[in-house]
Amino acid sequence: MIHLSLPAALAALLAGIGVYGVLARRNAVLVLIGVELVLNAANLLLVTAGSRPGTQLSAGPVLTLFVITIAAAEITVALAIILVMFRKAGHIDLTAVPDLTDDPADEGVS
Amino acid sequence: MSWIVRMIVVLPALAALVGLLCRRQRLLAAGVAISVSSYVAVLALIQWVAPSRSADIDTIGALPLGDLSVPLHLLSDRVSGLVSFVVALVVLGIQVFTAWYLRDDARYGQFAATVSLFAAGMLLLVQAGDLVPVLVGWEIMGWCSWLLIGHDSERHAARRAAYKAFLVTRVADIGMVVGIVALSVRARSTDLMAVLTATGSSTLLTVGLVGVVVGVAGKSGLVPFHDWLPDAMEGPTPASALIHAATMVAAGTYVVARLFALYAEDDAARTLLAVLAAVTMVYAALLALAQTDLKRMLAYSTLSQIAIMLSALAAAPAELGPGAGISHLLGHAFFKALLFLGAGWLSVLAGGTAIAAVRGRLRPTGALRWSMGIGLAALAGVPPLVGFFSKDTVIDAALEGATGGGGFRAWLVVVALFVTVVLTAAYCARAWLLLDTPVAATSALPDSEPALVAAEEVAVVTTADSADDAEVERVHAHGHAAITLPAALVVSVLAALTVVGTLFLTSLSGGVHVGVLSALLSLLLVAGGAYAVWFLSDRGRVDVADLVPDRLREPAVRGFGVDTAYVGVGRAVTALARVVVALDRDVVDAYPRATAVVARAAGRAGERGHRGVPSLSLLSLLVGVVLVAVLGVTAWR
Amino acid sequence: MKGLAIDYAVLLPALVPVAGLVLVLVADLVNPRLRRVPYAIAALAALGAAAATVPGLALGGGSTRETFCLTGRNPAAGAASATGATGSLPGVDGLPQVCLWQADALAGTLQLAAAVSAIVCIALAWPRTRRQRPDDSTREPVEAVLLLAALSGTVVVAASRDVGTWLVALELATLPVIALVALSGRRSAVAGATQLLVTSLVSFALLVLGVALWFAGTGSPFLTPDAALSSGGAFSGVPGTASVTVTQAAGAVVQPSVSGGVVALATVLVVAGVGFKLSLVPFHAWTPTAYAGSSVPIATFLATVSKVAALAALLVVLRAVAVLGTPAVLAIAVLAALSMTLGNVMALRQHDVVRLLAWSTVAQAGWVVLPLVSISALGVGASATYLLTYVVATLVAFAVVAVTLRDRPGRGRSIADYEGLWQRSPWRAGALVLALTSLAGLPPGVIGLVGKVTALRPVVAEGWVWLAVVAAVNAVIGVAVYLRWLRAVITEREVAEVGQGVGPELGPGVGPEGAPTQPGGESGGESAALPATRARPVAVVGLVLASAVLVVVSVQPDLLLRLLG
Amino acid sequence: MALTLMLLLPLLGAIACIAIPGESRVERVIALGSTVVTALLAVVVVWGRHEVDVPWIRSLGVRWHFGVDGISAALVLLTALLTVAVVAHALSGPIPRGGTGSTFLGCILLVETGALATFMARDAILFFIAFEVVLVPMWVLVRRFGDDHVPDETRADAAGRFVLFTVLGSTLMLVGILFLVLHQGTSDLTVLAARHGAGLSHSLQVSIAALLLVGLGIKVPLWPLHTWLPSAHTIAPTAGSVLLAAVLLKMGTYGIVRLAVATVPYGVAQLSPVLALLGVAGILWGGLACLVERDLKRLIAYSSVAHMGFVALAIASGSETGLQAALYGNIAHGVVAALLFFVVGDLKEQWGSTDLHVARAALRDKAPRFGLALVVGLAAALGLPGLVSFWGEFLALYAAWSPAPDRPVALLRVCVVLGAVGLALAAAYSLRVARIVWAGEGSDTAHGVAAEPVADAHGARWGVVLTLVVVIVALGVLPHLLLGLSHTATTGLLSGLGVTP
Repeated sequence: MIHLSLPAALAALLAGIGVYGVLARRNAVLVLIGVELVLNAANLLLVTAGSRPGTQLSAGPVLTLFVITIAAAEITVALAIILVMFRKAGHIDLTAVPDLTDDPADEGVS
Repeated sequence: MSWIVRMIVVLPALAALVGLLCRRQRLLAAGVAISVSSYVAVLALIQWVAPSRSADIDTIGALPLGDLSVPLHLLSDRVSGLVSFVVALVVLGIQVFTAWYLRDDARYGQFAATVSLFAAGMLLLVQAGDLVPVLVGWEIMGWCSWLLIGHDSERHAARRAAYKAFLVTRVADIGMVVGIVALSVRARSTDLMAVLTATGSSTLLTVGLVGVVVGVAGKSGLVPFHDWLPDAMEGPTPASALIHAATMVAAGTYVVARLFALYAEDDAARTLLAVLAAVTMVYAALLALAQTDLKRMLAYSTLSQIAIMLSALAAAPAELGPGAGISHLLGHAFFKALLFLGAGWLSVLAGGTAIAAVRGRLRPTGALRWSMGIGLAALAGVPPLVGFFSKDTVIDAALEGATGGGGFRAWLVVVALFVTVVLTAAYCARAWLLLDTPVAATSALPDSEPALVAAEEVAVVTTADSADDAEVERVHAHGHAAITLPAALVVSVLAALTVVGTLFLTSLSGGVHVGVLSALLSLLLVAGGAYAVWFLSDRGRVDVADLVPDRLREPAVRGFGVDTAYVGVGRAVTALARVVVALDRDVVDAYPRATAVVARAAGRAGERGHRGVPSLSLLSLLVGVVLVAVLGVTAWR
Repeated sequence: MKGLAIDYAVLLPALVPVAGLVLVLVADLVNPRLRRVPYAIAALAALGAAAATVPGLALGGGSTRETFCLTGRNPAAGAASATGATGSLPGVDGLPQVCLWQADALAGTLQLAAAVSAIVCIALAWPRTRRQRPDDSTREPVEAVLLLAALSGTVVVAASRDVGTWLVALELATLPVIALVALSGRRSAVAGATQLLVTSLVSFALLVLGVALWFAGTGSPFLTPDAALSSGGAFSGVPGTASVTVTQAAGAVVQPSVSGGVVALATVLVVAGVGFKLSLVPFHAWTPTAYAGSSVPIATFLATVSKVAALAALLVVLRAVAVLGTPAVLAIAVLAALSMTLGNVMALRQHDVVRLLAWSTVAQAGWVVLPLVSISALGVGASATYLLTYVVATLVAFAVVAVTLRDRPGRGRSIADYEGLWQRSPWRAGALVLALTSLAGLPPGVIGLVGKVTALRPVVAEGWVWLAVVAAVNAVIGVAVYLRWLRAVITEREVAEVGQGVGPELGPGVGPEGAPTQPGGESGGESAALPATRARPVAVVGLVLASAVLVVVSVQPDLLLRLLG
Repeated sequence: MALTLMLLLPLLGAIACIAIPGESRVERVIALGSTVVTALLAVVVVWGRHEVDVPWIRSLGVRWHFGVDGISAALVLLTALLTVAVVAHALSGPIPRGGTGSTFLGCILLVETGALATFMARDAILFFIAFEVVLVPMWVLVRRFGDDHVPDETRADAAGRFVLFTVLGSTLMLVGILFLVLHQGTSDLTVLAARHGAGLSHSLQVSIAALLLVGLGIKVPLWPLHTWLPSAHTIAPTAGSVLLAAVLLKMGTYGIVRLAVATVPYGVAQLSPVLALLGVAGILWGGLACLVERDLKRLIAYSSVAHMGFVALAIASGSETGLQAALYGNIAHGVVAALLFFVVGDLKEQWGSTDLHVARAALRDKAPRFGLALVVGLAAALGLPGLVSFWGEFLALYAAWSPAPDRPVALLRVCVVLGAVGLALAAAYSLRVARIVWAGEGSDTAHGVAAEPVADAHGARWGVVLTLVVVIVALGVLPHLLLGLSHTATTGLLSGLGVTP
């Protein structure tokens, strides 16, 4: 039986790498990957915690499934928006100062 | 009885109100002023002749205050009766005289109303059996003096003199207010009887009494507050008469006299009073000798005489009571009113009050000449005029105090009194000689008038020669109607009162109390002083003051630059005020402004930090997480 | 699952929007050209959700409507409660007795607020009849679906008591909004959406991490006080403490332990994650860009419904950990102080009213979490109260902006555009004045003042003097912010310009479907100048609805305060 | 009933006025009518000591509890009557530029509502809410109807300062109130006053008192929190200045008496040295600033700082006489400042500015009515006995000399002496103004427009001014009128018996 602290340490490592990725990368897709790493760290933690005896409702694996599903939805929306960004701006560099100008004709479209 | 006392206070106030309302109708205004004054005089006469001593005449009822009792009573006794009678009499005379004197003045109505209000203030003070009404009357007089002195407010000098008068007295009133507060705290009441009988902290008593002395020094023109009084000559002559004769400047004497029982117990306050009085009486008499303007000379003589009254209170032994001071107050009221009104009359004839203008102008006038003569003689203390008796009563009281263990304080007063007697005789003689010697007799001599100094040079009004320019203008521009019978009658009656006034004084306990030896001594001194002047002036052909070196005289005419000192104090306060304004703007207000600036700068900095770059926002997010995590975990209990 | 009782009546507030959502999809399937029908359905669904919360609220303060109860516990207030499992069964597998859906007064009120805000947003976003761009595909059904999805997420998160539902609902409330921002069509919308997206991803990661830690720390998937107290969990090796039914009062202090620290870290991560959605400093950076980028109704939605969701989520967690004493309060205090200060200071410099409102929501978020320094019923209630006052006032302010923009396209984003509003349309100006003064906490916006009082009470009760003073200073800066706008509203303009908006001849430009293109200057619904026959723009109805709520609660604040019990 | 009506009437009037579009005569009738009726109702309410007490915000424990007692009676009357004067004055001349008359009158009525509610509120939180009501309308008055000779930024600065300072103060006050209410469990001022600080630890009392004093001190304004006042006074239109000086400032001192002194006596006693020193600093600071101030309206504002310093000193004494002095001083300053601002406002309307360095024709002969009113106002400002201010100031000095037993006697006595110096300063600046404006210092050099005499007061304006003059004299001669009102109330307040209406 693996001692529970090992997965926890791995989770911490994953989360750290993910945070680094989010901070260091300019490319939107790479940032997404960083986020994914953090999410996986959390999943690992959930599974680990769920594996100990006495856990109610097999919550660990169930929650992991939840997280994976939500993450999938998130990524869908994210990719869609990154696509729009690429179309309008021609790049997916997050550090670029965005174009905030609006033509007045846009007003009141709602 | 009590309604008479109340009426004496209320009627002049009402007269002032009515007079103000009908100030446009000259006749009506004059009628109201004069008739009410005469009615009040009659009432006061009744109060004097048939006094019923009562200390609890209700006025508007006691104030409902927590721990302080303010009954606001009036107190009626023989002293208040007599003093208010004399005050009323003088006011009546002045009202009658004013009706003639200011007959061409557009503001006559206001003037008459103000005089009525002034009288109300004084009478309230006289009748007051409570410290609060004393203060009320005291300040009302101060305010009215501002209005009266500044009557000719077109002139810079008048405006300035009025400002100066009120301000100087008001500064001194700091002491008065503090003193009255201290005394009433000691007694837990402002009732005069309670204050007089209270037993309590002697420190509080000293503070209270010293405070009152300071206040009195302001209104009564003791050194160092004296300089406003000569300048106050800028007011029309009747105003000067009113202020000097029986009211404002003398009010201090009355207040101290009312509190005499307390002063008798407190040596510190009395010593202060004695020193101030002694210095003032000698100093003012000396300056009176040097003046080049009749009214200013009279003003300095007032200073000196008021100091004499106060010195009586400072030196008299406790068992003698305040009678001597009150007595001199009354005597002085008669002859000083007489002298001022006479001077006003003379100024109309001569077109000014500068010595140069009035020199020798007295000789051709009949009644005026006699009146002025009597007035000056009374001032000098020639028997049997009232001045002699009242002054010698003071001297006697002071001597008794000195011999009765009054110590330094009383001896100082005695010495000062005798010196003053000589000097007073001297300046009275000088004045008489100058006024009465025909100009022809002096024409041979070179004109030795001091050069006119431009007003702006010192920026002061002490340009003595212009004391009553308004008068000059008035006379020169329109000519002035010849004196009316009532006005002339007023002067004559005052002269008569100066002669027989002693009879009034006898009704006071300790009112006339002349020692034979001291009387003889003072007579000798008077004669000596007068003779010396007569001799030195070559029988009136020369102004003795001209014998004084110019170096000394000019500053003397100007009051030795005391005015400059006042201006200096004023400048210092103004400079302080400028500092305050600067601080207000640059320090106190800096905080709110700095807050605004900081907020705006922070906003700008924040805008730079929020360009909308996602990675930056991410960074801040992560920083925030770390911050929150550290705070959250470490602060977990 | 044995004993899982489902009471659909209790679930109605969540079911109605979902049903509406499905209906919209079906309708779109049937006729993809529909523009107003989806909106109508969405409005009805939101209305239904609002109505569905009323029975719960009508029950009054203490009672809770529960369902999804794990054991046979008798639901306290479920009218048609599950009959099958009446309280005979003890806890199964050591399961705690817990209901996964607990709609108490607080949750119900938040749901109601979300639903009402959604109605107003829908009204504001009501599609124009005349198409502005011929190539524009029909976005309306998509928007309606996304709005309803976000609303249902909000409604669910307020009542959820287990981490799974909580997480799903919270993301359901967030993700559609990102799409809505991206859809709103302005060029800067992409920038806003990108920023919103990136930060929301990271915050989601934080939340998940927090949830994982919570699970690791407590061993329980429930967000309940019992679970928090059981933080023996995996790492301390003492399982089963959860089964000890703890009914201690909130004051009970648990000795710090390793797992206690884990729970603390979990709480902190959750606070940080939710802080993003509440746009607390320093998680706020997306706010101005996203607000300014999206259209005004969507910004309104972001400022109201999303905030309700975020606070509801936060309160669920904080109420659970309340028994542990005062976890993370210092963090909350610092966040509150920072948010208020930065938000106000930045708002002070904005000229664009939407940006100003964006920064003002940052500042107001600080006020919202301010009372949470006292994690007690008092603090939680106060926080919700302040949120409600903020939501009502912000709704009105945004509605005025939206109506003004519809009124005069291109004019209404800058503060200067509001000069002379008082003369042009007094009713609208009156609503704006009331909203701004409410936000500033000055009468006549009494409700804002009451909100301030309520928010400060817990702070004072806990003795946080420095925080109270910071709040006082921020109240001042806040006033300065709103007065800038207010000044423009009451300033009078030259007569020539005034005439422009009022002219009745502008009115009759009636579109094909019979609604006026120009709502007319005198937009106030109360305005008697409009003939009754003319169809009024729905946006104005939204404004009128919001303003009416604001006026009512300003006159009698108790109506709002007592909702929370 | 009368009380509720009295509160609602100006409010409804204000709403009606504001809702009326454009210029019409109706709002004038409404404004005048509602103020007059309110004033009549105020007399009825004060006479009958009415009270109303119904629940309002149950969840906060706030009750709709208004009432009149000896402490507030005079202020209620002052507010109601003065508003009539303000409206009458406003209607008899042109509405200041900047907006419609309906807005102007509506704001005046709103200020009245707020002030009346503040003075009558018997619940601490209700007091706070009412305290805030006046802000926005007053801000509008200053911001929009302010002096149009100055640049817009100056108006913005003045109006903004007023609101921001006051909001800071009131929020701090709110924190103090909340401390008090949470620890005492009630926000009813009558109950709080009856408890008289029982159940609060000493340190808590001190901190509550500090918060309340700072918060309310901004409104008073106490030195050094006064810098909002001069600019607001200078810019505000006549109606604004009058209401600001005569009514709004009183809310601060009234609040100190009602909230701080009654409920946390120990805390106030501990802080009284600071209060006294700040009061005296204000007296001297204001007096000195007036000596060199060029703008007449600013000068009166600084003199307000000085006068309110006396009130603060009186409160610091903690004795019954002190409280009465404070309440008297409040009313006195209200009436006097109102008179001065009416006169100066009218003059400013004609002169275009109130710069004292511009040589102008003397008022004394050219406009004797203004002259009379100005001189009476200045005389009252310098504390001349026989006029209303004297009693407040004299009693303040007396009270500070013999304070309550728990106050530092020596310090307060020093303050008395300094306060008396302030009286001399008051004389100096009052006469400075009189000398320049009334007697016409420098009028010989006046030329052009400045040399032309101003039109004298007439009609309703003269009536307003004359009434104030009469009130100043009447209250100066018969102080019982006011002292009797507050006598029993102050006793109750200090002994903790509570104030029974």
